[in-house]
Amino acid sequence: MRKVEAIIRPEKLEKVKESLGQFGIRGMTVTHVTGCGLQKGKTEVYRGSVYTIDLLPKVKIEIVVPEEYLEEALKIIIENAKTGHIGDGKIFIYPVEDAIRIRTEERGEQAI
Amino acid sequence: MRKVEAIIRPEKLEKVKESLGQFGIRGMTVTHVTGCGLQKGKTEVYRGSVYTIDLLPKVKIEIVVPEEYLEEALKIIIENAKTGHIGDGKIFIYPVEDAIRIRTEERGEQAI
Amino acid sequence: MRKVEAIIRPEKLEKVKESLGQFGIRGMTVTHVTGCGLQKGKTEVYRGSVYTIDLLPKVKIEIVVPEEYLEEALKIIIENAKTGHIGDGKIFIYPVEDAIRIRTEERGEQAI
Amino acid sequence: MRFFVAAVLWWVWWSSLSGTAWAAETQNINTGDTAFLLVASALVMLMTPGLALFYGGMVRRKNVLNTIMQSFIVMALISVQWILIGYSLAFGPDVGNIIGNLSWAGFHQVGLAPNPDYAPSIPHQVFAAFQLMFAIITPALISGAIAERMRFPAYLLFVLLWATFVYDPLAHWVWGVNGWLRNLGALDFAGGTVVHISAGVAGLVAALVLGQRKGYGKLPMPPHNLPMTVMETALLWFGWFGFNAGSALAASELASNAFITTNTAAGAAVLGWMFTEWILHGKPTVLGAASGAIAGLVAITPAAGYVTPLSSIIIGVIAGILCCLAVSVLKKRMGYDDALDAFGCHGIGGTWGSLATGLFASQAVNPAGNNGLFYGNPSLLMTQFIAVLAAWSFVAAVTFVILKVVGLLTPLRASAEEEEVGLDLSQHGEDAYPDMPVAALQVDNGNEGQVAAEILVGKSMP
Amino acid sequence: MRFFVAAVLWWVWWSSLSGTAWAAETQNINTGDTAFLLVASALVMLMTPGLALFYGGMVRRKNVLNTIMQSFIVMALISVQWILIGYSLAFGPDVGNIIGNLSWAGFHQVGLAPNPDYAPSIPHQVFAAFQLMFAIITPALISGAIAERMRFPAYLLFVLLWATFVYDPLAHWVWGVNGWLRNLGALDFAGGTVVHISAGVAGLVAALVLGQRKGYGKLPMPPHNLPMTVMETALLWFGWFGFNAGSALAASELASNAFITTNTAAGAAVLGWMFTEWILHGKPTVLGAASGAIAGLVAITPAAGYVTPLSSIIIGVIAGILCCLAVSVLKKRMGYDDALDAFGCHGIGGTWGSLATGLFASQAVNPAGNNGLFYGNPSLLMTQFIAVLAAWSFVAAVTFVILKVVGLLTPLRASAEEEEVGLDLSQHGEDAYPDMPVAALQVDNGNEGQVAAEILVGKSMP
Amino acid sequence: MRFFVAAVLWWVWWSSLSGTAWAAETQNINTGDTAFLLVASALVMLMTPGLALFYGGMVRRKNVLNTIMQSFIVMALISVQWILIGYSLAFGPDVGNIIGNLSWAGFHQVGLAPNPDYAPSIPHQVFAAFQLMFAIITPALISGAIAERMRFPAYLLFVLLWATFVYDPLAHWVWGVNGWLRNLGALDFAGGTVVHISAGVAGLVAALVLGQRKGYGKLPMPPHNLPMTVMETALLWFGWFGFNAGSALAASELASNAFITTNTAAGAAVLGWMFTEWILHGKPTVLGAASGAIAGLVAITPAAGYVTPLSSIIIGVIAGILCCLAVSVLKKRMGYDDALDAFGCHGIGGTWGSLATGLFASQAVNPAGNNGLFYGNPSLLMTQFIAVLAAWSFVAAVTFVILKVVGLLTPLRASAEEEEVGLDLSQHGEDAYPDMPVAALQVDNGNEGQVAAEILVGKSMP
Ligand SMILES: Nc1ncnc2c1ncn2[C@@H]1O[C@H](COP(=O)(O)OP(=O)(O)O)[C@@H](O)[C@H]1O
Ligand SMILES: Nc1ncnc2c1ncn2[C@@H]1O[C@H](COP(=O)(O)OP(=O)(O)O)[C@@H](O)[C@H]1O
Ligand SMILES: Nc1ncnc2c1ncn2[C@@H]1O[C@H](COP(=O)(O)OP(=O)(O)O)[C@@H](O)[C@H]1O
Repeated sequence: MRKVEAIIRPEKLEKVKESLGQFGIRGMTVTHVTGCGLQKGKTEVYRGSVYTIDLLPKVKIEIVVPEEYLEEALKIIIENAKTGHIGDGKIFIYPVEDAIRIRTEERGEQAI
Repeated sequence: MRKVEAIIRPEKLEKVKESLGQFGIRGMTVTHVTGCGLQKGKTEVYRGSVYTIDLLPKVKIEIVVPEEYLEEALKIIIENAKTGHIGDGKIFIYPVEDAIRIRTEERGEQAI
Repeated sequence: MRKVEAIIRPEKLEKVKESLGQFGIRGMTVTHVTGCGLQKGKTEVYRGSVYTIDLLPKVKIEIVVPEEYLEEALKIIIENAKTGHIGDGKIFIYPVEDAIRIRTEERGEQAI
Repeated sequence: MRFFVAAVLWWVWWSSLSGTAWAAETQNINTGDTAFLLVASALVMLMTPGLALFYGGMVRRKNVLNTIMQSFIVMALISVQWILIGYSLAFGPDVGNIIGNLSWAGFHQVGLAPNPDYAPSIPHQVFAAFQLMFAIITPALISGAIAERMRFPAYLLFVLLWATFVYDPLAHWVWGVNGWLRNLGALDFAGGTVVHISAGVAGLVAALVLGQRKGYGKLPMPPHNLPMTVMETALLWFGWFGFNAGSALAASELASNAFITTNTAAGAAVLGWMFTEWILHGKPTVLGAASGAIAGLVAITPAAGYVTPLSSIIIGVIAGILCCLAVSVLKKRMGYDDALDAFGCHGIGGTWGSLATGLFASQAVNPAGNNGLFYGNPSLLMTQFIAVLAAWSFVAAVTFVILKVVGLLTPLRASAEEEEVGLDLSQHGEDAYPDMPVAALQVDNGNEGQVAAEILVGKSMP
Repeated sequence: MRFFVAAVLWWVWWSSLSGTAWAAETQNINTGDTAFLLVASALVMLMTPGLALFYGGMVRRKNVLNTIMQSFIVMALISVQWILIGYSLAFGPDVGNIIGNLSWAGFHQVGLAPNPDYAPSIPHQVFAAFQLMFAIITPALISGAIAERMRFPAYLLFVLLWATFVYDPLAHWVWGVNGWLRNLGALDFAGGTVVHISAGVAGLVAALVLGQRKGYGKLPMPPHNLPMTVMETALLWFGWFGFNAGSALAASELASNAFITTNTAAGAAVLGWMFTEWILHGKPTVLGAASGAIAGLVAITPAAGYVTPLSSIIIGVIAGILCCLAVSVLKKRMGYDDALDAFGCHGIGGTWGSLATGLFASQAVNPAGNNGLFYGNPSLLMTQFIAVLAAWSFVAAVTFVILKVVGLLTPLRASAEEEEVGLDLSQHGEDAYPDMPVAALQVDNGNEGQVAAEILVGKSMP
Repeated sequence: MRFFVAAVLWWVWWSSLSGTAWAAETQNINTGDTAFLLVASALVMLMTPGLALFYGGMVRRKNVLNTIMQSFIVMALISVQWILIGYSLAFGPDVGNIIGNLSWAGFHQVGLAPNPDYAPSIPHQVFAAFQLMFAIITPALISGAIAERMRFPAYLLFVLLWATFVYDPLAHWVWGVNGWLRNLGALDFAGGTVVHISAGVAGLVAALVLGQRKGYGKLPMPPHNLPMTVMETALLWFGWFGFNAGSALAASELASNAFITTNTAAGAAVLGWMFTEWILHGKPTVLGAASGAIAGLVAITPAAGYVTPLSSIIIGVIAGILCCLAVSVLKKRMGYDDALDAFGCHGIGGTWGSLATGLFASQAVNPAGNNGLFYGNPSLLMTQFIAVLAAWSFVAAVTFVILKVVGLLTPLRASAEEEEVGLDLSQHGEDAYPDMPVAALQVDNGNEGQVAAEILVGKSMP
């Protein structure tokens, strides 16, 4: 099992989710995060004070997948999240030791 | 050390937290996330437009524990978070390389 | 590659971010989380009902770094996040298997 | 369709009866008084949505729309009920000192000429409109006691029956020509018994019948938006000028006295509540200050046109202290779940105000009133006591019966799951801030949903 | 600088012309009527910010400030335009039954003495101020149709031209001395055609010209703050008392009738919309109830001073049903993106109200009015129909031309990226709740930004 | 207890003194004027909570309740202080042209008959109530300058002393019979010096004495809820009609002039500020537009009943430009932390308005006024200048002394930790949106807390 953690543009979430769903991956956990990197911040003005916000809204998708689906899942995410402009985000892959489905107490690949 | 990541129903958080606390695990990090999986979404209506929301609110609990407490911690979480209905959530277990307590700069198991 | 996950006081975020930036680490993902541990909660009163909130606001910083920068990054975080009082938070280090930059599809250390 | 046209024509014919009546008798109104009462009516009308959000700010996020709706829908229901029968029952020609008859139903006889029995210098319809606003806010006040757990259809039915069988008769007793409490000499300037005691006591009964919210006393249930609650407190304060000063029914010296006593009592009660809480809990809370304003306004309501500004300071301070103790000590001791303190503020405050009228009333302020105990006349206090007792018993009994009847027709209480998921979603299929968790991060809100498409359940990993 | 001083002096001289005029003629106002109209003007003024937040609550978080601004800025623009030329065009001495001339520009001749043609018992300026508030809210209403996608500079220009070339002439037709629709005998008590039909139809045209929002029909676009929307509905209801009762132009019996019919129709329409939706979608929504109130208020506007309270119940219920069907069925069928239903509520509701006036008007209520179909006079319905048709055609045509002209000067529509990031940031450089995602967790809000420092781009891992 | 009863009886006896007085003299009020002033008082009252949320929207989330409370509590404090001594000090029989004596304390002599010196057609109490609302809002305005850092107990004390030793005397100078500025011929229609200059200058002094907020200039401190701020701007605008038109003290032609100039100046100033900012920063901000409205309303306040509508356009536009430059250029240069621009808007705007009165006043508008420079009379400008100077010096000096005295009794400034955690929690033990971060995700809010149970510290992993 691997955990795929994709940090993407918020506006791409729906498309990624749908495409993964069509492939058959429905289970995922989504978090709203902020991130910084190469992407330029945005500027706001309040009564003459100019602020630059450099932590930009992103969405983090976490999916635990059996190894055999990993590459396909990555491909789908990249395809649907890519715009080619700075700020598209990253995917990180982590090892997972075990998984449990709380409802049934199943363990391992059955659980995901 | 292992990281236990439990994605549970929000309304179970208090009970899980309390039971872990009684067992002696007080340290944890909690994040509000949304997730989808087998669970059915909910339907909302605004001026005749019907929306189905399929990302449902969940709570993610992250606890880093020494290996010897792992199984006990998992048991407590499962016991307290389980309702037997779809949507109870998952627990994932990850390897941890090291931990540091910022206040004291202690490292390893001392730190958690 | 390693993932550094630092859970720190919210008010320290800016300083940590700036110092990491000076060192050259600009890429990071930031999440608002709540945590409990040794730190005392806060008390609120509403029409005579006294509530104690024991999940306190924290900020989680996630940075994936090549191994050679790991120790330096840890040092910078500790230096800037430490106050010496309970509640300073923790740093956890996890193994990372791979990283992908969505924009360019680069993999591995190039991607971060 | 033919039936529909016939019904409309009958309706028009019925309404034309009154139409002709009033065109003839138009005469003699005072424009200043009419202007004042029109505006006062608008101000009192504004109090109900103010209450909606005052309450709405104090519930949890998942119940805010339902709580707001519980006040808002009363505006719709009673606006129509009042025209059809409510006004006639409350103020129409007396039947046995207990209730009005139906001869003013559909606003027959309620024309544009003044009705000298009630308000000699303004159109009768303006008086009726002003009174309508009181009939609206009273049932809405009850909703604070049963917030976060009552099913909406049951609430609709309850409100309609309560307005008809509790509010309308009680208003007749106290304000209607030949109402028995009016004949007895009980003083209620702007609704201490009719509005506040009745709503507060009904709230207490309803809270007991419905039972506590799930988790009450074990889980914290803090307000979800206090700035909203404070703002609406102020809007209530603002509207209360219409409520109390308007009850002089003219832009007169009496209105002026009611205006200043209202404001003073509110201010004094804020201080009373705030300092009591400061002593009890170590900090002066903002919600406490806001609650104090309501307590003071409630308590001065029956007294506003009978007492001096200095007396209103005492009435206010004591109201603040009493209500603070009621919600933070009494409620906890007794264990009833009066969610937003409808009883604690309106029941207790209204009772204190009605009795205080028996203490502080002075004919030097209002010759049409009476002297209270402190002005040498103990009998008024006795009369006020009887009025309070009568209101408490009548309201408690009839409210209980109505709830039981409604409960036979449809369940009163939301199921455990409905309560858990929140009444907004379960009763109305809505979310108060649907765009918030997402858009808080400027995500296009489309991302969290699909239009009109149910999720395919059961399809998992391939 | 010298030029500046000269300009100010000329301005002062110009304004002194009118100044001297009015000081002389001061006489004979009725204080009650004046008090009422001053307050009514303030109430109507309040409706525009009420609308701003009513609309603001219904858009997505990223567009709330722009939506609010679209109403708020009209208050500024038209407040000045009205003094300079607007009032003169609308109510000034007639030119060809079509428009006023400019002899009242700069409020010349618009003094403190009453103008007996319009309102004999209040200062002429009070009448002008009252009418100003109508001139403000009408263009603001249009913004609901084009929310979340119009560039702000284009909007500014559009509003200014629309007020001058659509609203001012139309007001003259219906209310101006010698306006052709007034001469024809068309009844419009408080603006069914002038305000609601004109704003609704202009909204429809603008929505068609601008096109749908990105993702419309595919992505959900739920309201971001419904409690705000409900509260402002109530504020609109409150202000509407000024709008309709104030249109009696005196604290009179007529005002009293308009007051009660306004309130009743609103209440009845809430019920109409709520039950329609309950049947259609299985749940009574809070947004539906609020929308119903608006529908009822719109529909009663032209009729308020001509119909009985009982008739207003029917007008209201039908308005609720019709507008509910318009927004949930008609809109979907036709595919136009009337984002916040400016057309669905005001266009449809206003048309129904204008025709309903032809059905239910009764001289028993208002001898200065006329009898409608149900009172035996079919000709009024015909006249109302002509007025509706004239308003629809004139507004649609001129609005279309104005939009095309503005589109030549500056792009009407925000670019795809501007729309994606939200109009708040792209048009105004602001965020409605900048402290929220952070402070929701009590972070010092400094953490997410740096003052006046752009990010160094391109510097990455060392 | 015996003491308590004795105290109440003495209180009643004291209050009955005035009671008897007024009952006798009741006579001759004008109902239209009385209706107008009662409503105007209510409108001005509403401005203070409006201000509370106007300011509340501009602070960071962690300080919103404290900021709101700083305005709200003034309503309570001064409502009582005014009855007891404030009104007598400000408007009571003159002592040395400087202050009123205490013979009207407890509202003795302040009865229901008119006081011809101040307002001959309305009950004296109505005049007193109207003035009360001005006495409430003025100290509340100051809170904008010291937001987010002052301890609540110190604030309470400060406000009470400031109202008594700054506001009451200054009001006497300008408006009291025999006040020296009034005798001098200085014009201040509705409070340019008394309200705005005094609050603005006091704010500046307080901001300097308290020092900057932690992190000021280094961390961004953006508003946490701009829609709230814009809405309350509009509520202030609405209330300002009561403030300015009400200052005519009758529903008269003068009120009508004040009404229209008020609205026009507000609109013009929105445009002035917006375009200035558009040029300076490249975008027209919504907060700028709202701020412009306040600037215009402030500037027209002293002039409203003395200038023509056309002059009010110029006054407004210049006010918008000046205040925009003050907050975005001057403040940054000087380095004081006037957190919400109490000085920038009220100090600067009020000063400009008072001087502008010396430029644009015209006896053609108000024969009881005077002509300004542009109408050929330079001396008025001189008088206005003296009044401004006197107000600035007096307010600055006494405010400074009061702050120093309060600082001796209790610390003025919140500790660094209190400021860090936010004043809501540290001063009031409350959180404005406690349910939000959780309920935003529809969690039962119980999850984040335990009722009345402190955390056991020190018990960790077993
Ligand atoms: N080293 C890193 N560790 C964790 N998250 C990162 C890292 N670098 C970038 N990110 C995340 O990826 C997002 C996009 O990165 P950015 O450098 O702006 O653009 P790109 O991915 O196109 O190079 C950031 O906002 C941040 O959330
Ligand atoms: N493969 C997965 N990777 C990450 N999170 C998952 C995965 N599958 C499920 N989840 C999380 O678990 C939650 C519950 O899963 P669901 O399939 O609805 O019910 P159950 O756990 O009872 O099978 C989801 O809302 C999601 O947050
Ligand atoms: N075992 C753990 N697993 C995950 N997070 C933890 C753990 N222990 C502590 N934390 C996080 O670290 C934060 C600070 O811990 P705390 O015990 O209060 O202080 P300190 O770090 O100074 O010992 C907590 O709020 C929580 O978010």
